[in-house]
Order: sequence, then C-alpha cells, then structure tokens
Amino acid sequence: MEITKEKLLDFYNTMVTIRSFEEKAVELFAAGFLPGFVHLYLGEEAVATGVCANLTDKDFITSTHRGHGHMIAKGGKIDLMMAELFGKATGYCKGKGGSMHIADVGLGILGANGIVGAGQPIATGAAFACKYKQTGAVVVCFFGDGASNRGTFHESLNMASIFKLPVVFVCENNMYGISNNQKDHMNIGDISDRAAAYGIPGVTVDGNDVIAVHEAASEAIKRARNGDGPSIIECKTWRHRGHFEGDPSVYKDPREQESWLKKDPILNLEKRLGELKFASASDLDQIKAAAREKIDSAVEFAKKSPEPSPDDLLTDIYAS
Amino acid sequence: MEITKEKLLDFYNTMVTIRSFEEKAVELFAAGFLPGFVHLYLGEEAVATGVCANLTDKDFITSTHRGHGHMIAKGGKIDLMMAELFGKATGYCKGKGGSMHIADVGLGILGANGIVGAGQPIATGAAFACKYKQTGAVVVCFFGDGASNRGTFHESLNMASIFKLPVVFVCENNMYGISNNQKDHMNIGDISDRAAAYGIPGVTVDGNDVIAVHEAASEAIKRARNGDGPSIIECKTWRHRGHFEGDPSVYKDPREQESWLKKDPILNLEKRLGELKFASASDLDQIKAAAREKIDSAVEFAKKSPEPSPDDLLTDIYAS
Amino acid sequence: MKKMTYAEAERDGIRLEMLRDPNVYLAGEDVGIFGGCFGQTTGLFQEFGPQRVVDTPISETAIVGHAVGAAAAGLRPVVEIMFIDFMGVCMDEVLNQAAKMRYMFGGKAALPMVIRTPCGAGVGAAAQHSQSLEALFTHIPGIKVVMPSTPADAKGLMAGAIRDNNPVIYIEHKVLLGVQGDVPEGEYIVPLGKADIKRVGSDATIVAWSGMVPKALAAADILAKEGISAEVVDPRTLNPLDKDTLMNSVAKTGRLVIVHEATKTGGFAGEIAAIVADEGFDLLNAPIKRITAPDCPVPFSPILEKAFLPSEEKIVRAVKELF
Amino acid sequence: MKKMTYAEAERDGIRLEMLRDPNVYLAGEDVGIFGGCFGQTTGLFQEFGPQRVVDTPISETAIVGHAVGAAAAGLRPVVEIMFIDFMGVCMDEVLNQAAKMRYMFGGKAALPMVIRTPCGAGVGAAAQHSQSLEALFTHIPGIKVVMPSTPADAKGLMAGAIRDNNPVIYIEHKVLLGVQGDVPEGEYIVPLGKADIKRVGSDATIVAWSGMVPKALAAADILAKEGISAEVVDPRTLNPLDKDTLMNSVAKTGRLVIVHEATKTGGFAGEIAAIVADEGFDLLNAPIKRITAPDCPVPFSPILEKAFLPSEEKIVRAVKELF
Ligand SMILES: Cc1ncc(C[n+]2csc(CCOP(=O)(O)OP(=O)(O)O)c2C)c(N)n1
Ligand SMILES: Cc1ncc(C[n+]2csc(CCOP(=O)(O)OP(=O)(O)O)c2C)c(N)n1
Ligand SMILES: [Mg+2]
Ligand SMILES: [Mg+2]
Repeated sequence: MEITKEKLLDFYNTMVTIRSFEEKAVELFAAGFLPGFVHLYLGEEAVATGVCANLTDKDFITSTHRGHGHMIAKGGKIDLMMAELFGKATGYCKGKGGSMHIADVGLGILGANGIVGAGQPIATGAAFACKYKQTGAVVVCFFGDGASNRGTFHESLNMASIFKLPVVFVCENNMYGISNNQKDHMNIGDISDRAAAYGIPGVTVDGNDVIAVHEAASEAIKRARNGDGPSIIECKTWRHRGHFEGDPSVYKDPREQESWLKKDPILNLEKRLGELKFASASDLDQIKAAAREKIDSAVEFAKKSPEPSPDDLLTDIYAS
Repeated sequence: MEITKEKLLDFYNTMVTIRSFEEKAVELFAAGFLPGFVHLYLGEEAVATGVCANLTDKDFITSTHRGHGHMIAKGGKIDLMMAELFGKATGYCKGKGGSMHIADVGLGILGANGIVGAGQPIATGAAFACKYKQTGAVVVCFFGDGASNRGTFHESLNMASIFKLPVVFVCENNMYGISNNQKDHMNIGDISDRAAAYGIPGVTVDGNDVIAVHEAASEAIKRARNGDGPSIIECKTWRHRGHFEGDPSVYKDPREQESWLKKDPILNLEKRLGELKFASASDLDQIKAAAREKIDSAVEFAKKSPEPSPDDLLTDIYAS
Repeated sequence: MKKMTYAEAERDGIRLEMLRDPNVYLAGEDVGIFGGCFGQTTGLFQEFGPQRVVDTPISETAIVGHAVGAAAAGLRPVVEIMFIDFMGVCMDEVLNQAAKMRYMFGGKAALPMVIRTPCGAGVGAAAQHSQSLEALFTHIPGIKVVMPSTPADAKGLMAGAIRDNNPVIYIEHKVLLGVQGDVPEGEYIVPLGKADIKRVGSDATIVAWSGMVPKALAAADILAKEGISAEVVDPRTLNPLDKDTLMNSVAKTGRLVIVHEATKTGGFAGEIAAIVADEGFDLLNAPIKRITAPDCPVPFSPILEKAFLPSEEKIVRAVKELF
Repeated sequence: MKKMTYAEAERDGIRLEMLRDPNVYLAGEDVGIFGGCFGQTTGLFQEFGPQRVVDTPISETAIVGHAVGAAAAGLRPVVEIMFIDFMGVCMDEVLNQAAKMRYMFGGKAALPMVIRTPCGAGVGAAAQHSQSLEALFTHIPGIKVVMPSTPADAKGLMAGAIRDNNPVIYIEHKVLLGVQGDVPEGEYIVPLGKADIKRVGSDATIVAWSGMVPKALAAADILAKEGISAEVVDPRTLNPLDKDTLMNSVAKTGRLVIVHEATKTGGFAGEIAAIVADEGFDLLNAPIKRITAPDCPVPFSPILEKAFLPSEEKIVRAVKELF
C-alpha cells in the first residue's frame, strides 16, 4: 500500500490530537474537574488512528471503557466529548453518560461501554444490519486483551463467522487487564491465534506502528467489505498510565514501562516522518500546537457550558 | 495401551446397559409414564463408556441434558435414575429434578444440567477444588457441539488452562444442536481445534469407537492427574433419536441417519469382540439379556415407588 | 374474527409485521425449519427464507447482543430466547446494553427490538425450564414487558411490541400456546401499557396476568356462584403499568387479590400491592392478598408441580378471606 | 471495639474466616496485588498467597460458575464481582446453578459460597457501575442476600455469610466502604436473617438498608427536632427477611416508609409493602410510602446523580405526609 505524505500527516494529526486530549484529561482529573472514572488511551494512539483511517461515516465502531481515542479517530467532536467528560448539558450524552458512554450514532460510533466485552455482540449485530441492508458498510469492534477472555468474544466471533458478517475485531493488547498480566490471564502469546477457533484470519501487528496497523486494518476491512467475513487484528501496545486515573500501577515493572515509553507510537511516527522527509521538527510542532489549541478550546467550551438541569433526569429513557 | 478381554467386555456391558435404559425410556415415554422432556443418548454410548472407564468414584463429571449415559457409565444407580425419570420419591432427586437434573454428588456426578454449556464452569470449579485440596482427582466435563459455542466454553477453558486444572473437556459432537447442523453453527470442522485458543492439547476421535475414546481419554486424564492441565477430546458421534422424544428430526437427511446407524458403536464393539474372539454371539446375548433385566427391575422399582408428597415441596431449598 | 391458538395468533402478529416492514426479522435457536420448540414460528422460514428467519448458534449472549447492535443500526429484530429461564445467560445485554443505551447516549439512539420468550410451569420441565421471571425485567428501567393471556392479546401485543421503538420483552406462556380463542383478522394492535378488564365485577378485584388469567376467571366463576362478584384485571403490559385501570377497579371494589405464577418474594405482585397500599390506601376495605407460587424452584414431579402452582381454589379462598 | 472502615471490617471478617478454615479462599478480578477496586482485599494476597487469593481473568461467568463447582466439591469460595452491575454477566450461574442445584438434586448438594459485590451510586460512575440490584436476587429462591450498612455489620455479616452453607450474595455499598465505625475485635458473627433496629422510635417506622441507613438516620434526626419519633429498622438480610422485627415495629408505630436506593418499580420496597399491606393491614394508620430512586438508569453528571438519589429531605417529607 502506498503511504502518502498526506496520509501520514493525517495520522500524525489524529494521534497528537488524541494525545493532547488525554494529557489534558490527566490534568483536569487531577484538578477535580472530571467526575467518575477516567480510563486514558495514552500510548495506544496508533491503533485507533491506523484502523479508523480506513472507515467512512457510514461505517460503525464499538468502543470500550478506554474510548476517547476511538471517538477522535472516528471523527467524534472534541467539544462534545470534553463537555461530556465534565458532565455538562452540551456533552455528547447531555451529561448522562460520561467518559464511559460517549457515543455518536450518526457518525457510526455505537458507544464506549462500561462492560468489558459488551461491544463484541453489538458490533456483530451492527454488521448483521450492514449485511442485511446491503449498505456496503463495515463495523470495527475494539476490545482489550482482557476482554478477549469474556464469553461475548467467543459467541460474537463464532456468530460473525458463520454469518460472514462485515466486522473486524481489533484487539488492543496492552498486556494487562487492570493488574492482570496477559501471561496470567491466558495461556497463549498471540490473541490472534484465537481466530482459528472460528475459521477466520487473524494477524498480530505492532500496535505502536500506525502504518502497520493501518495496513493490516485496510486488508481486513477490504475483506469484510467484499463479503468475505470477519477477521481479528491484534495490536500489541502499552498503556502509559494506570488502568484509570488514580491507579499507581504497582503491578507493573518500571523497567518494562520505561522500555515501552521508548516505543511510543508518536515518537515512532515522528521518526518515520523525518526519515521520509515528510515533515520537519517545526512542521510537527505546528501540528501539535494546533491540536493543543483545539483541546484548549474544547475545555473552554466545556467549562462554559451549563450543567444539566435536574428536570432532565427522567428524559431519554424511552423513545416515543 | 493394552485392551484386555475383561476391559472390553466391561465396556460392552456398560454400553448395552445404557442402550437398554434408553430403549426402555423410548417405550415408557411413548406410553406416557415419563413427564417432561426426555433427551436420549442412543447412539452415543461409546463416549461416556470409554471416558468414564478411566475414572474412580473420587473423580467428578459434569453432564448435560442428555445425561443418562454419563450417569450409568460413572456408576449411577439405575433404580434411582429410573425412579427419577418417573418423578418418584425414591428417585435420585426425590422427584424434584427429573431426567435433566439427575445427580449423585457422592459418586462425583455433579448433575445433568438443563442449561446448555452450564457444566463447563462447574467442572472447572470442581477441578479447582481437586487441585486446591490435592486429592489427585480429576474432572470430566461432557458437552455437545452446540454447547461449544457458548461463552461458558471459552471462559471455562481459558480459566482451566491458566490455572492448570485437572479437567478434561469431552465434546460429544453429534453434529447437531437440536436442528442446527454443525456447518451452520460453526465455521470449523474439528471442535478440538479450539484448544489452540487456550494453549492446550485437543484431539478428535471416532466417538463410535469405544476403544479409541478410551485411549484418548486415558491419556488426557493421565495428563490432568499429573498436573499438566486440561485438554479437549472431541468425539464424533450421532444421536439416533430426535433431539428429545417427540422430535421427528425433519432437519436430518434420512440417508445420513442410515449411514450412521451402520456405524453404531455397539455393532462396532461387537465386531471387534468377535474378531478378537473375546466373546461369542451367545456371550453377548447373555450380557444384553442381563442388562435388560436390570432395566426391567429398575422400571418395576420405579413403578412401585411412591409419589412424592406435596408436603415435601418446600424442603431441600436451603441447607442448614 | 378467526379461531386461532395463542401460538398461531402470535405468529400471525409476527408475520403481518414482517410483511409490512422489511426491517423486521426473526432470529434465534431453531426458529427456522424446526419452527420453535412449541411450534411458534412454524412456516415462517418457508415463507420468508433464511435471510429473515435466522437460525443462530446456542449463544444467547450474542443473540440479544446482536439484536442491540442491529437495532441501533436500523433494523427491528425479533429474537427468541427459547425459554425465559435462559435469560440469565444474556442478562447483561438486557440490563446494561438494551435497557440503558438510549439514556446513556443522551437520547441519541433508539432500540426497536423484541425478545420473545416462553415462561411458565405445568409441563414437567422442572427448575430450569419452567420459571416465570417477569419481575426481574420490570425492575430494569428502559425496557418494556408484555405478557399476553389470550390469543387475541398474543397477536395484538406482538404487533404493538414490534412497532414500539424500545426494547420489549414479550413473554408468552408455554401452557397457553396451545389454547384457542377468537382473534381479529388482519392488522390488529394492542397498545402497550393498556390493561384489559377480562371480567367485570363489583366486590373484589383480582389482578392476574399470563397463565393466571384463566385461573382467575375460573375462580371468579366459582365466586359468582357464591354471590361474590369479582373483577378480573389483566394488566397485559407490566411495564409500563396501567395504573388507572387498576386504581379504578380497586376504587370500585375496595378489595384486591394479586395473582401470579412467579414465586412470591420479590415478585411483581409486590409492586402492585405497594402502589395500592400507597396511592389507594383509603380505597381499601381489607388487606391486599397475594396468591403466587411459593419461594421454591419449580419441581419436576407433576404432583409437586401442581402443589407449586397457584390454583383457582387458592384464589377463591383468598378472595373470600377479604369479606 | 476498634475503629475501622467498612472495607477494613469486611476484610477483617474475610481474613478471620480464612485463618479459621483452610477451605475458604478468595477469587475474582484484581483481588490480589491490586487489592480490589476500592481496596477491599488489600494485603490478603500478601498474607495468604496466590493459592488462596486468586486473580481471575475477566470472566464473570466462569468466576461464579467455578465457585458453584468448587463449593459442590467441598470448598467455601468467596468470589468478588467487581461491581454488582456485572452480575448480569453471570446471572445464569446464580439463577439456574447456584440457587437451584440443591433443590434439583433433592437436597443432595450444599453450596457454601459467597459472592461479594459493591452496589450503589454517588461516585459519578454512571449507568453501568452504580446500580442497586438487590431486588433481582431476592426473587431467586435458593440464595440469600445480605446488605450491611455499618462497619460492624460488614464484618459480622461477612462471617455469617461465609459460614452459611448456602449461596449468599453479599452486597457492599461503595460509598460506605470508606466510612468508619466501631467494630468488635476477633470473632464476630451477625446471623443471617436478623434485622437490627438502628434507632428506636415510636411514631413511624423507616425501613432502610445499605447506603440508605445513614440517610434514614439523618432524616430521623431532623424529624426528632420536629417532634416525630422515627424508628429505623435495618433488615440487613433481605432474604431471609426478618418479618417479626418489621411487624413489631409497624405494630408500635402504625406508619411505614420504606427507603432504598434501587429504582422504584420492582424494587424490594414493594415486597415489604406487600407483606405489611397483607399481614399488617390492621396495624396501619396511614398509607405505606416508598422513597426510592426513580425508574431511570443512573446518570453520570453529579447534579443529575444527586437528583436521582433518595435524600434525607425526601424521607422526612414522606414521613410527615403520614401524619
Ligand atoms: C464485565 C466486566 N468485568 C469487569 C470490569 C472491570 N474492568 C473494567 S476495565 C477492566 C480491564 C479490561 O482489560 P482489557 O480488556 O485488557 O482493556 P484495557 O483496560 O487494558 O484497555 C476491568 C476488569 C468491567 N467493566 N466489565
Ligand atoms: C443456554 C441454553 N440455550 C438453549 C437451550 C435449549 N437446548 C437444549 S439442548 C439444545 C441443543 C444442544 O446441542 P448440543 O450441545 O450439541 O447437545 P446435543 O443435544 O446435541 O447432545 C438446546 C439448544 C438450553 N437448554 N440452554
Ligand atoms: Mg488490556
Ligand atoms: Mg449436538
């Protein structure tokens, strides 16, 4: 596949936007602006970016508790996301959902999800709809290494396979489910090996290499669009922060953390952009600055936004 | 492994006992003696027999809705089983359970189960107990091809694998989950291939060949007893009857049925016994006659047994 | 009007909606050529083909979860869970996904989906195939719960459920499935949330639903002979509950007996009793009685099963106690 | 007596039982080195090691299912489900396996197992991490349900639950986990099925449990200042329910308000109201009131969450309405 300058810079822009969003979230959470639990995507930006670059607004994704990156990469509106993190009335969910439930059904974002593994059957169903209605759209289901141990994984992949549904299961293997290391929660090294149980293809890629992710996703998505059914892409990556903000990550070896920080996906891409002479340091700085500005303005929007009214508590439960 | 005459005749005896029990159940159900649903094991006798011959009373099994064969092979008392099918007070469960819930915890039979796939986590837990208490016992979990699509399968096998539990998962692949053919409910040919998802061994054997089943089970059980963890054995077999009594099996091709009837596990074993000159036709007839007699006397026991008293409705809910 | 069994009427409701709206489809275990464990879907596979009558693997979690995704993406799935007892397998999909998605998304999703599932004892199917679990679902805001008691309601509520833009649990009673009755031909919709007075009376109100309606009516017959005029109110939809019809009846009679086949503690009779003990306290001339199954798994033996089930005699006795 | 938080007291209860009985072990997600999401199991891994404090994969179905098998085979598992909201994932294991095995087997199995799980809103955790789902479990015969409201009860009920020979759902409230109180040192058992009168009063009975007990007590304080003496009854165990203590209180006061954090329809207040509207009808001088969350998923925004939660003001208002 051709890697154009435009495409790579686009990746870069998305990745630094996610990074800036998440770094701001760290700051805002510490300062007490964000209620509830916040799970950050820092360090995993290449996955959402590389995958979603293959999607259009007609396509769907299902996300996880660690969903900010997926939303941004799928085109989610940063103002509305930030306002939702604040619990404001202007947020994506009018303050009713929060970080763990951000969604934009119009953009095909079927929601972050607080239940680990719950997106898998939902993605399967959305893919069922795409096939049934012959829309040509595909679905991407993001989930973690930990989530791949849930029954939903098994039932969904099996169902998607026998119905030949246009869905790609993207496993973000950051090697931990909260404190539980992959070697303690499964007895295999590559989660993509589980594809064999469903008679579908599975590949493992460096999840910190956005180009590799993009390429693997592009192939899998093409396959899905062509009616050839689902597949698994496992992206090996690493979360830089604790499981949620406030988790000191005592269960992680600091040396491992250090070595992974060197494999930061944004550093990787910067190196590549430099090698290819697609961008100078100052070009990159400019993109980063622009991203930060977008985030700052989203924060401003969120801060200025009104709180929901208690009168709205009981709306949006049922559709009429 | 050595196949002694004694062992083979023992297999034969168990298999024809199961066969006689089930044939009698067909008759009794048609005559209106048995309430509820009855799922028969006819045609699958070699699986329970070959597997359970490797177990002692200290070992555990979990069974399914199609459990009569497992009970008999594990040493379950035929009188108490038959009385339970009748719903009598003398039955294994005092008439409270019926065919789908027969159990003998003292013999390590942790119950038939009306929920497809529910035995898998229970077997995993029993194996956890065996390991925790270092009893040296193992657990065998019987389940169907259909059950291998449930989330419980995935979660249980993964858990059993990482904890290296002494449990053997025996899949009775009779190629149908009610009306749903294997090719329509999964996209792979051999269910044992799913072992790869958990980093454990999996083998497929002819489930109508009791010797092959016994050998595979013996190896897997030895492995489990030695502390080397779980494995899968898939036994390809065929149910002779409808899913439950009353199901006309319209979804099955009569030619397929015919060809499988020729592969009847009891015919197979009779042929083998003849080849090895371990038994004459009249020896076999004698064993069969004895089995039928046992069943007849169980029916008599059941018929003569009292009904439960309505006063017993509310006992046995809680342990004191 | 046409004579149909409850199962036929339900199927007629599904069929007409499938003819009307190509986005309506059926999925579940053995709903295709097998036609369902109690024949509920017989013939639909032949009429609509495998794209719209979809046999699934034994994967309740994925069945309901897929319906959530399909509904969010624009279809109107009608999925079967073969026995209501198996709803535990897909409870997260009901409790945390189907019921909450709309609210969590701030109203930006609609989930028009129906889960069809048979409840009830009486066929010797024992503890894991005989339960009446409606109360669990009434405690989940975001879904609706309907429980028809007659063939006509089975048809009309099915149409109402399919056209509703929310997740609806449609609970059919397995003993009723074979019962015949008069059913309107062609389009026939029973609106969700509307109770039906199955028998008018003046001395006591018996609230009953699903399989208990015939028993309540039989009890009312017996009571009539003894000079007590019982009104039988069938809520038909438990959530949303038609409180007006309930209260009007209690206002008239001053006496209330609630009957359900589900076990007592935590059953939906408690909810109805609580509503009346609050909002209708001054209307009551006597204690509120509940006639339900005892707090016990459903036993296998027909003798025990009969002892387990509420009977018309028990209903009659409870009503008489109020005088 | 020793000052401890509710979480510490609960842990003390677990720890003493683990020291006492080698068959007691702990399993669940992140119960080991991580020590639980709210620190409930901190230090137990270090003390008892990986054989008895077992980190599991994210597999609620297998966690509870394994506990059923382990208990049937002679152990006494104490398993954690990280949030009660996730109980839907393992509902079949609770509903059809743990609760029914003994009965289905004709009394020939015992399942001494505890499922520990935190409920409750108040920390901005939104719709899938804030529910109060006790009512679902009270409707399942064969299991017991306990919900401590104080550190002492947290310890004593934990010991009681672990020693019970039946499946027990032990529901801790996440807002209470950090609350301090006096806790008896050493062996301390609160028997299951025994209510506690948290405040004696004579004019009205407030029944409340778990996180609502502090609010009921605060309401009683306010009411006292206005001359109304409210008795606060904490059932502690919802199943089996201590009906005697409840009835005695209502007999004394003639007025009943039931408070729970769970949503209203189908909540356990309905059960209590129904019991009293039947067996205690003649004792009542006023309607039975329920103060609960509305029928709504738990919202994220702190402002909405506050509007969602029952408050002492609402309790005070409800009690006053009865006079
Ligand atoms: C069904 C369920 N079980 C447990 C949890 C609690 N929980 C939230 S995130 C998480 C870890 C998920 O691990 P993984 O899937 O690898 O995703 P990651 O957090 O690493 O991105 C757990 C256990 C949950 N939300 N849902
Ligand atoms: C969770 C659950 N789903 C569905 C059913 C209904 N049911 C009973 S047996 C059966 C088929 C099981 O197929 P398989 O596992 O292959 O076993 P077999 O009947 O072929 O022995 C089904 C769908 C059930 N009992 N439990
Ligand atoms: Mg992870
Ligand atoms: Mg099968």
